[in-house]
Amino acid sequence: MKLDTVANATANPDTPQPWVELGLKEDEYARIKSILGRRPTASELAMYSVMWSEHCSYKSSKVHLKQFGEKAPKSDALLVGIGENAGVVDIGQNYAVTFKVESHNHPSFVEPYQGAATGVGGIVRDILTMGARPIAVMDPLRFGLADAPDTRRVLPGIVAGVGGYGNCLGLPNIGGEIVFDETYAGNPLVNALCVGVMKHEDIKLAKAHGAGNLVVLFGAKTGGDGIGGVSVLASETFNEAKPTKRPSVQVGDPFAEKVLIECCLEIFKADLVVGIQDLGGAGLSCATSELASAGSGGMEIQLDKVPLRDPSLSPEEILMSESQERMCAIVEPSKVKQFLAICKKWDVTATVIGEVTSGERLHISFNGELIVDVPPRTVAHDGPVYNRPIEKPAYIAERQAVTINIPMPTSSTEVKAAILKLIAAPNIADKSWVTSQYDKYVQGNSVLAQPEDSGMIRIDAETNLGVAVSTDANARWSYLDPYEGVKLALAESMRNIATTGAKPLAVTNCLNFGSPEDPGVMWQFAETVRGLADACLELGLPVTGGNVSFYNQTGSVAILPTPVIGVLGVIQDVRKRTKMGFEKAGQDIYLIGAVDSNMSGSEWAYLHGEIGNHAPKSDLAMEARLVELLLEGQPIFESAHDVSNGGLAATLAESALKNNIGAKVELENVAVALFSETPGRVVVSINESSTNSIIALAGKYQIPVTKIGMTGGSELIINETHISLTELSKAHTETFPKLSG
Amino acid sequence: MAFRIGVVTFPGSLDDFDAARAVEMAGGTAGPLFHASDDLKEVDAVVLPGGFSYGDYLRCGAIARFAPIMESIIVAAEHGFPVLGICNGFQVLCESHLLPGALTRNQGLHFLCRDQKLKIENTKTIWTSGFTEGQEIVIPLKNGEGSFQCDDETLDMLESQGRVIARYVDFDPNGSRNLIAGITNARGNVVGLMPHPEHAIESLTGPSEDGLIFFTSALQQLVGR
Amino acid sequence: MATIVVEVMLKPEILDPQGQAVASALPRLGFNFAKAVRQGKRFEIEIDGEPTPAQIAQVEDAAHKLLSNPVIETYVIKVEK
Amino acid sequence: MATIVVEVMLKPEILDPQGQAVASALPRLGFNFAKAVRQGKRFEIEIDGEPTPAQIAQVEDAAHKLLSNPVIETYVIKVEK
Ligand SMILES: Nc1ncnc2c1ncn2[C@@H]1O[C@H](COP(=O)(O)OP(=O)(O)O)[C@@H](O)[C@H]1O
Ligand SMILES: [Mg+2]
Repeated sequence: MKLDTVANATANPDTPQPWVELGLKEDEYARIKSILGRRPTASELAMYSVMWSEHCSYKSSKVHLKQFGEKAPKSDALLVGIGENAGVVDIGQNYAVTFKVESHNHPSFVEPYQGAATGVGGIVRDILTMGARPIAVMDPLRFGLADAPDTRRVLPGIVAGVGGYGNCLGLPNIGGEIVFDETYAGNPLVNALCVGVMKHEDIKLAKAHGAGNLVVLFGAKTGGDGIGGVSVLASETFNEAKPTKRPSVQVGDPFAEKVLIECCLEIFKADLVVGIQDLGGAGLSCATSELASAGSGGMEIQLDKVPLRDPSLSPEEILMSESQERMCAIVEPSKVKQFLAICKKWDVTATVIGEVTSGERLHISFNGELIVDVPPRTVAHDGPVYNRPIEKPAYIAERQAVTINIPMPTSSTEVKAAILKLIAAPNIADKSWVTSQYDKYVQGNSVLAQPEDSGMIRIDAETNLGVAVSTDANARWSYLDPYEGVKLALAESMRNIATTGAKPLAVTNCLNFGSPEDPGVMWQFAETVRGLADACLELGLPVTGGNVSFYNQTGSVAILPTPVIGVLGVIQDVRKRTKMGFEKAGQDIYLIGAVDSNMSGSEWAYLHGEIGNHAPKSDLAMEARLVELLLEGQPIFESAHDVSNGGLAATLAESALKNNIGAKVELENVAVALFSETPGRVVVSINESSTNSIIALAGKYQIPVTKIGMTGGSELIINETHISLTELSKAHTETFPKLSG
Repeated sequence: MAFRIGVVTFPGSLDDFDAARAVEMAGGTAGPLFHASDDLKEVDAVVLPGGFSYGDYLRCGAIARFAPIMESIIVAAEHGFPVLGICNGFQVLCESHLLPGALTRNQGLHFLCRDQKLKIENTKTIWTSGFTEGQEIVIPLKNGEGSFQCDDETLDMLESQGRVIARYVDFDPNGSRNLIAGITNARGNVVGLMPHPEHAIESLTGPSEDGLIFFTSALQQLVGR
Repeated sequence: MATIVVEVMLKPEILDPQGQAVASALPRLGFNFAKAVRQGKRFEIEIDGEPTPAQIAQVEDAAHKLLSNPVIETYVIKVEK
Repeated sequence: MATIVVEVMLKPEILDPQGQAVASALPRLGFNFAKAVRQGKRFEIEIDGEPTPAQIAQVEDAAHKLLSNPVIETYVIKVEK
């Protein structure tokens, strides 16, 4: 096939081009022509189409995401904000921490193992790119109903993929989520979070500065993986009627990435790069245009120098390939020799493919012929922006008119049956069948991991400085009220951090939604972003980055709006962290926070086919006081466990089962007390001698504190209801093995 | 002067840093060794750490076994040099034929990470002398291919010579023959262990501190040499 | 009694890290014969008697549904005596 | 150009959990043809030109040293055109 050069494009302006197939809209294609003053070459068209896809350009979400900047709280901790590969926060002692969560939803539906594996691989490279050593991963997951046939296909593959990749990289998995809801059938969510650490002076940025500096591509060779994946896979609704849109699948090579990590860290240590960018979605198109766009000049790339795994790839395919485990660095000529030597030591292929120029254009040539000549900003940063129609969906009013009608147990037999049913429900049941497939010990710094409220990693073994991370979302609340739902998710995540004894510091997010072309979905999205921005401002927590995943829907049915919120916290001395399990018999159990009777969105309601009417209203001022209370009270807490999904019943069962220490609890209005999921609550256990302290804390922070019982024994006793821990444990742990069997 | 215990890094090794930390915590000096050199740098003993050397794509440990450093370790081990292979290191030792048998896919077919109870069965090796016979310990187990397999003859030989150093207790994680978690060579200087003692050296980050004894045992034995 | 063999290989365009690992290990051991290596799976299925066309069709179905992942793999069915 | 194939199977006396898993999954999908299933590996090695006896001997050596573990596995070498 003839190479479509810039000269050719100028000479043959009327050649028909497959812009529709590449997912571009008519006005977008017209805009490309007007930017270039001619039709794009095949390679330029490939670049614009992938970079202007929803996934890369954020064209539907940009106008909303702006709020994270506009409403940003003042924060001295923020070292690098939104816009770079990942945000960076200062945690003191000259350490900087970077963290981010990203989705890999559609690829994981098509090929669960590889989709999930490469999802982990991608987020880890984002973190590495900042100059950081990756130190932990987490995996918030959503599936269709637990016993649905497709869940049985998708879940084991996704879990094996997350584990297969993360374990092989030597990254402890310290937490995540597994939630089932029928709307995720056909749209499983695979979000992956990575945390990394570095010294302040080691922060790296994705910028190509300095004319004459060289562009080095290193890591795996380029193959045909995921060609078209970005524009087609990630931005179109997956629809079986269009099988041609099934993209080829990206396959991960975790060993290659592990070696790449070590190689990069050695390169960073020797201070050999000016700028660096990983190759993720949109591959080289993205890396070259973004580096050039963020830099000071232009760039020249000789595409024929790219080492290929598949020699038959055309230039546009090379530009679009999403082969994994690749990085692109800007290196001063005097340092290239040393750079290549380190790559050689780690057996990593590295090739100089171009240089930074003093011009303003991104030039890409193939065998000496110019095939791309574009202003890099127009590709990377000045893509289309849509202000999509927004309309509050009709279901909101319909829901609000509903009265909830679910059985509330009263007799002790009913209470017992209800508790056992609840803790065996797939959303509440013990997740060890999944989490035991993940290495949580590697690197030797995991202070807390699943099933604790947050994961916690020791950063410095001398000073015992550490970080805690939690991810949370409550999609049912977001469905009922997206503005409140996301605030509640943020509050929960923050509370999970404080429950372990760490101070919340920064926020990341992954916003998983249906089609932005549906005004109702767009309303959910807009409300979510507004809620998150408002909440972050009120709580003084900066959003450091995130990710948007649209088109999670089957036909006209969208997933529940699922904003996954990650909060990072700092703890000065990890030895003082608080764990979730009761520690000793004979300690007093207190409930911090008050319960109300709203059952909307609760698991108990869901188990009876109800979602309810109104989401709880968030009280962020109270949540902030609760965080303060938890941090100040931390020295007296023998255990602390957040009350969330499954209510107090789940919290008490989990705290008891953790160390096999029972409890005797007295509750008024027992069904509401056990199954309501009123936010802002934590269960702690303390020694009797600390009674005055906890009462003082309650007064100081104006949060009710109620003594509800005492630890000990081999049963969970609630009023007259006795459940042996053996029976409780059986109900809690049997569900997943059974589902998989 | 503290004894030096070398920790080998293969491409894909993961627990090398942790093994070095365990050596230091036990009172020794850790000496990093790189797979590509055959120089043992005068260390007094060697740990082959856990991980996925070369991705473990072929068979676990199969490619690492041919690294230059292994050529030196194999010769030294045959002359009584202390070697501890943990997880992937155990797999490398079997592939090198320094230890009999092989480690195969877990019976459950999943990677499994759990706090595993073990019973120490042999306290005469360099690496287990600090335990009491029959002592029960809890250390992390984490692998996908930890099922110890060998033919009947080999199994009889291992059992009759008391060369099983540790067995899984209470729970069979992978279908290993006779619940074998670790074995030694005839001389007791080479030990392979599937679970990870280096992740049980401080209760802050591991399920116990039992793992440290493997390292203190070796350091004590080195004194006597 | 016969053995039906199903050979499953990754499609040629799909990355094969396993085969690559072998390909790069071979020369380190002094073996220079390989231009490329691909690694796949082999299932040996024992059946009673000679395979009938209906059985082969079933194996075909199973190969497609269970033994291979059509998104990234291809398979071949052979009968061995 | 030819392809040399090395087929590696676990020895019959060695436990094969993967083969067992397939054997028990088949009937769940309604396939009842299999009496037993063993799972092994297949290496396709591409070489230049026709294989010489010396090359085959090298492959034999590599199969023994690297591609299989004689403690638990056996192998067969085949030449495909
Ligand atoms: N996919 C997963 N990966 C790792 N850990 C998980 C995963 N799913 C759940 N967990 C862990 O299990 C524990 C309980 O989960 P969950 O009930 O969702 O917690 P919470 O109520 O605090 O949100 C948490 O520690 C969580 O991190
Ligand atoms: Mg929690």
